[in-house]
Amino acid sequence: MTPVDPAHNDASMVQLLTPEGERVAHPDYAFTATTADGGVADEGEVIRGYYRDMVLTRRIDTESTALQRHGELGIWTQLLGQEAAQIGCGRALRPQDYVFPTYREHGVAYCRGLDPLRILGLFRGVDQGAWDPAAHNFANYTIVIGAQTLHATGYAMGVQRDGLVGTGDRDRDTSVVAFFGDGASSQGDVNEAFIFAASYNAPVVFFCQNNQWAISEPIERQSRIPLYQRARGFGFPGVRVDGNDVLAVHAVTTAALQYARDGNGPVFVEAYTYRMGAHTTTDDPTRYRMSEELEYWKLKDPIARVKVYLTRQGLADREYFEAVEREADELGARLRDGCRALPDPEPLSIFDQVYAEQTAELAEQRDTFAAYLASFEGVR
Amino acid sequence: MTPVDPAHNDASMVQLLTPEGERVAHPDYAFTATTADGGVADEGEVIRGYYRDMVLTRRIDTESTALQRHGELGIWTQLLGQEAAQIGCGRALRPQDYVFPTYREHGVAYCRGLDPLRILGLFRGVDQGAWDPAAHNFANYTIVIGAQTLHATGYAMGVQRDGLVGTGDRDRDTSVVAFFGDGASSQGDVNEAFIFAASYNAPVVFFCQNNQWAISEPIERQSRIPLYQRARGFGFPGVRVDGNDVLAVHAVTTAALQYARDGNGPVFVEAYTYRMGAHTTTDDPTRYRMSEELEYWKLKDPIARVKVYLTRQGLADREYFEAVEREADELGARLRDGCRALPDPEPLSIFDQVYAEQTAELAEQRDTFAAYLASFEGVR
Amino acid sequence: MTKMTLAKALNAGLRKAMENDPKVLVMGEDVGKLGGVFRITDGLQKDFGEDRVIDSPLAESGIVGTAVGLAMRGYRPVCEIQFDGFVYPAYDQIVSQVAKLHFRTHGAVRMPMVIRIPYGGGIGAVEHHSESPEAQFAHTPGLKVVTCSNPVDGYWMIQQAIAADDPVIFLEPKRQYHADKAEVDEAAVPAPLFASRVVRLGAEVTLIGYGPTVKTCLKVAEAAAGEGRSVEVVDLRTLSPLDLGPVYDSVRRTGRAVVVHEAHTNLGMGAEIAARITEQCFYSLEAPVLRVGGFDTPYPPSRLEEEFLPDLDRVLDAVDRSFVF
Amino acid sequence: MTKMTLAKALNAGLRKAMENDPKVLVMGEDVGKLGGVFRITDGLQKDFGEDRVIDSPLAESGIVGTAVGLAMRGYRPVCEIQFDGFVYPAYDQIVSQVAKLHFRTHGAVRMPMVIRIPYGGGIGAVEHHSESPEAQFAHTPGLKVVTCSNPVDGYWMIQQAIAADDPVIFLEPKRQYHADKAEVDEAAVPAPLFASRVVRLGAEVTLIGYGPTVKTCLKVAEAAAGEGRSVEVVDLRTLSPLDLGPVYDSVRRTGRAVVVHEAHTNLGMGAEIAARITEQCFYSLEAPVLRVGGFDTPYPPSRLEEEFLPDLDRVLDAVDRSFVF
Ligand SMILES: Cc1ncc(C[n+]2csc(CCOP(=O)(O)OP(=O)(O)O)c2C)c(N)n1
Ligand SMILES: Cc1ncc(C[n+]2csc(CCOP(=O)(O)OP(=O)(O)O)c2C)c(N)n1
Ligand SMILES: [Mg+2]
Ligand SMILES: [Mg+2]
Repeated sequence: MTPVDPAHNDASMVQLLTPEGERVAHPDYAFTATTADGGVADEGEVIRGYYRDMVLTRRIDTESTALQRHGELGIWTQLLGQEAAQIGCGRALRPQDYVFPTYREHGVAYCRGLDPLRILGLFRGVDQGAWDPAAHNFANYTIVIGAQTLHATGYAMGVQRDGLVGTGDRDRDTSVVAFFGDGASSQGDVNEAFIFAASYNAPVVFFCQNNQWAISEPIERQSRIPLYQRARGFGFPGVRVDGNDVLAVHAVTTAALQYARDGNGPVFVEAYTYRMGAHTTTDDPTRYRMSEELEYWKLKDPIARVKVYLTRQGLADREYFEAVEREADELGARLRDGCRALPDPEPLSIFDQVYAEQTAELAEQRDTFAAYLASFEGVR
Repeated sequence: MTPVDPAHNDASMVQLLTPEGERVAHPDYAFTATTADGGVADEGEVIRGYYRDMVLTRRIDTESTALQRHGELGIWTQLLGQEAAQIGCGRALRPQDYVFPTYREHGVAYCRGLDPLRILGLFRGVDQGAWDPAAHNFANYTIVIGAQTLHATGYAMGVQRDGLVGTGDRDRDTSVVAFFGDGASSQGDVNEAFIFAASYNAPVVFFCQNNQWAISEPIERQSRIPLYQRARGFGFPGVRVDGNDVLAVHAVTTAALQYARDGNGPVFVEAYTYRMGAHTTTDDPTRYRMSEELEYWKLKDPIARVKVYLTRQGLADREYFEAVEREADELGARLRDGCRALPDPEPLSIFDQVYAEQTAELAEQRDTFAAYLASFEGVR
Repeated sequence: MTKMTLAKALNAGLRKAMENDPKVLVMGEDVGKLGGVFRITDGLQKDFGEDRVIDSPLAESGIVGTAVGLAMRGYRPVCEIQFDGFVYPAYDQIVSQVAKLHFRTHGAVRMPMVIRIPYGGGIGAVEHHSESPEAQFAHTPGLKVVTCSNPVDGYWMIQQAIAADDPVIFLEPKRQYHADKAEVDEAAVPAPLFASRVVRLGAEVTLIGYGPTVKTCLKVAEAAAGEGRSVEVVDLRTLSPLDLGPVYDSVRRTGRAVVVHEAHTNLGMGAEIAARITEQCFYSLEAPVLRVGGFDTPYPPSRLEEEFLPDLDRVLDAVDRSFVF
Repeated sequence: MTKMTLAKALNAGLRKAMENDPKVLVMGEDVGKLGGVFRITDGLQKDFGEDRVIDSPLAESGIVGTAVGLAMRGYRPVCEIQFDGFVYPAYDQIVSQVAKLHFRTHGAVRMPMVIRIPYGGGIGAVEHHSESPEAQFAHTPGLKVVTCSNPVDGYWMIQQAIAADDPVIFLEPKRQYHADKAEVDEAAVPAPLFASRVVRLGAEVTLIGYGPTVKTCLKVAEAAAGEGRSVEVVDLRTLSPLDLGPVYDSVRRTGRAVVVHEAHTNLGMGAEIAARITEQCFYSLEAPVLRVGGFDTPYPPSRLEEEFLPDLDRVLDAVDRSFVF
């Protein structure tokens, strides 16, 4: 028996843009800027777009955190530090692709065109994230850790049955992305998803944002080897990418999605990143992690490196950055007002949303409660 | 993304005794005959012992199958073909080691000294396999697929807390064996067991008898790569051994158990074998598998190759083999009579076995039922 | 018109559903070549192919969890759980996802999924093969739970469950699979899925059963009739929603009721039914609603299952007791 | 004598249990450095070490499944499930292994395990964080289920549950964790674990609650007293086994009973309690036992939870209704 080396940081991580803002080459992956229809796009324009995406995403996050502090939200799941992982992946998706998020994919939701206010509704408690997933091919947030990875795999099995893998038609071949965290990798459901996806060769990309922490538990508690290597045990490829490098994440995810669309089966992508904020606004990370760690990761900020790159390359100037800031301010204002304006749900509505076909027994319970509420009319 | 080669039969399988009865060498593993206290034992005597163990185990199985056919058992889980995997592993165990079986480990039970009649009791339906696991460090049969692998891992965590790994004391250092099948490898529980065992470096050997089938489903449905490679994804060693070669199984398991006892953590052993019989006596394999396959595996019979070896080497003669047959006949007779003599349980007993501390409400239910039964005295 | 066992009727009903709607899929362990350990899916893979009759890896959470995704993609998965005791690994997916997605999404996501579970005891099996999990699912809003007691219902109810747009836990009394044959008229107009049925008229006491215990109740009624006692029998058919209208009508006439099921008595369906009958028929009751169920012990080794299960004598005893009040 | 919140009392009780018995282990997600998301295990890892206070990988089935093995090795694991809605991945291990091992082995294997679950609503949380799963566990023979409603019970009951040789599902009303403080006398002799308690004497109607609803019931009694109506209140404390002796005595005096819980009404504890009261006190009942529970819908978004949960008004309304019979 030869023990397996438990090294967690291994060399194989794909990086194309260093924290210092230098472009670097990688033997297997290169960033290519493409237009929606697959044509060649202006690289500067595309990277400026990612910068803007990440700034706006961060603003959605900081604004929502503030709203929670002001009592407008019950809780908020911060993505601070994970902007590149989510935008790099979100921008690699095609319209027909389908996403199964956790509860932290605000940046991906933004890429899919979902109004952030729909997400705020969930955390405000006016609903449970009731958006129509088919409207943006973006499933509803899933809170039970790992459950959505099986849903994604099943959805991908449906795509196979619809004959939409490996046809070569770039507008029809479809891949599915299952998001999950480092902690989630320990759930039985996630490993069963690997098994089903491998067994049926389903077109699903398992996109793991390894942000180093599962609430208070470090990644070492979940796995003694780099997470992307988990895929080796199930017979499909895994790759680790610098999750704070939007270009690398985009390049690797693009390849992974195409690999799945072409009918080659599942892929595991580990976006190596860091949860800069608390687990949620109710969490207190000072109880379990060192501020040094935070300082170390600050130097790897996903947005700063792109800004440095754009500036150095003369691809963007002060005006541009200020314009993006203004846009972010406007977005922030819209979220503040929009959140406060979210209407409270109708008490009786809960009885109407349980079944597609209402039952007599529940309708009766509804009526009884309606009469009960009515009895307070004027009284209260 | 480079696809993973889905080859199922790979070269790396450890074999020390060929189906033709030839001893062959392996770079990493060699069979060594040792006495209980670790001294050198007479190899011929030890291998004769394995032969006898396998013949008696097979007899337990064929006899029980016959008993089921005669209506004495409700069902029987046949191990035909898996004798070497179970004896090779069972004989590598030390007294302090602890075993968590599935529902098919009759050969391992035999090695642990559990009276086969206790097992027949379960399949006859007079109890549910109620033996005291501490009596032979052999846990109760577990029917829910995979559940026992977590129990084994937890037990191994207990061993760690008792300070009984890596002390160097051969009579105290303890390892735990979790048995499971190829189909079970798809259960969330089994993969969670891998995760917990790796995370805590628990002294557990995951012993998978890959008998190629999970009822009607071939191994390919569960995994597209050799099962022992599953361990790679979790960061601990895995090895495939010829499960029909008792010497190889013994050598590999001995190494695996020691690796765990020494405090190196979990190991995955895949015993590559074949389910020669039906899944259970109620199953009809002709519905889903080819007789050619059966013929192919007949040539790899675990007992025949040892007999050939012993004969060719002059290590055993006709008298010996006949003596073993007689012993098997006696065992068979004992099982037949013993099984029929197993007493039916007392109806009221079920109320007494639910809790360590009986509850008033269940005691009352018992009394009511007792009175009800009494009301029939004489009537029936 | 063909005479069928419940097993054959379910098989025929599944086949019909698959013929009628190409989106219907069957998935589970050994449902393909083997046709399931009870042969309920016999021949379906041969005729509808491996894409529609899917042998799954050995993982129940995986079966139900992937079925959720297939349903979101527009399919109508029919999952087979091999035995009642093996539904629990899928419990989380069932109660937290299958049951809640419609509610969570205000109906944007529908779960037209059927989870077939052979349930109940009496077949001499080992542990985990004779459980009655219905109460746990009926306690879970968002699920619908039905159970068939005879071949005719089996043939129609499985088709109606598959056609329903809500998730249905479909409980099949495995002991009845091959028990009796009945004429199934494929041309008939079936009774609605979520409706109970009075299967024997009577005047003095109302016996309420479902699935495997309906037969027992009818035997009891027969025996009681011999003793000159008139027993009405109701087959619930649907456990969630409950359709107790016919039960209330009956109890208002009889003044007495006994609920019979194999599940543990404590917090079994009988508890809910007794509570509701008492609320609705308080002034009609001559005696408290009595319950005859499995005992509050784990299901016993098979040699004791006849004692554990409600049988003719234990139900008759309860009927008698309901008259001493 | 020290004033403690329920959270602090549970923490103190756990500490006491770990001091008294070196075999007691605490395991779960984030129970170590963080002290659990509710801080119930605060400081325990610091004082008892990582071998006894174990942060587990993120897998509930793994937590409970490994706890089974630890129990077989002679330990007394106390598992923390982070929130009620996350116990379901462990459901199979709980109902098919933890609950059945003693029975399966005729007592050769004991399961002295405690599974702590913060449960119930009212904290403005998102989905899956406000469930009330008690009925499902109480329906499972082999498990014992208890719940504390105040700091004093919290302090003693957790120690008694850990000392018990049977598996105990220990339900903690998370809404009460920091609600009120109470004097806890570490020197007192605690009431037995499996006993209910009359917490307010009354003459006209019996209110039955447990965990989070006891406080509501007491408020109701207070309000009713204002209207000149005398209400008796019982805190069940133990849900399996049920200790209904005091309830029967009470109902025989009052003739009326109302059961209050947050769990869905259909097949909730109220159903079983109503059925048993009716059987035992048939001739004393002036009205059917009424139930006030969560509605038979999934737990709603937090903005609607006050409507969903039984509150003063809804319980008062039920009390009034019980008088119109
Ligand atoms: C089944 C289940 N158990 C526990 C929880 C509570 N919980 C919410 S998030 C979380 C940690 C998840 O960590 P990770 O998977 O790394 O994702 P991250 O939050 O870091 O993005 C836990 C334990 C849950 N939501 N679901
Ligand atoms: C959770 C669960 N699901 C389904 C079953 C029914 N079942 C019993 S054995 C078996 C196949 C197991 O195959 P494998 O793990 O390869 O072990 P083998 O029987 O081949 O030894 C199945 C599906 C079960 N016992 N438990
Ligand atoms: Mg994380
Ligand atoms: Mg097998």
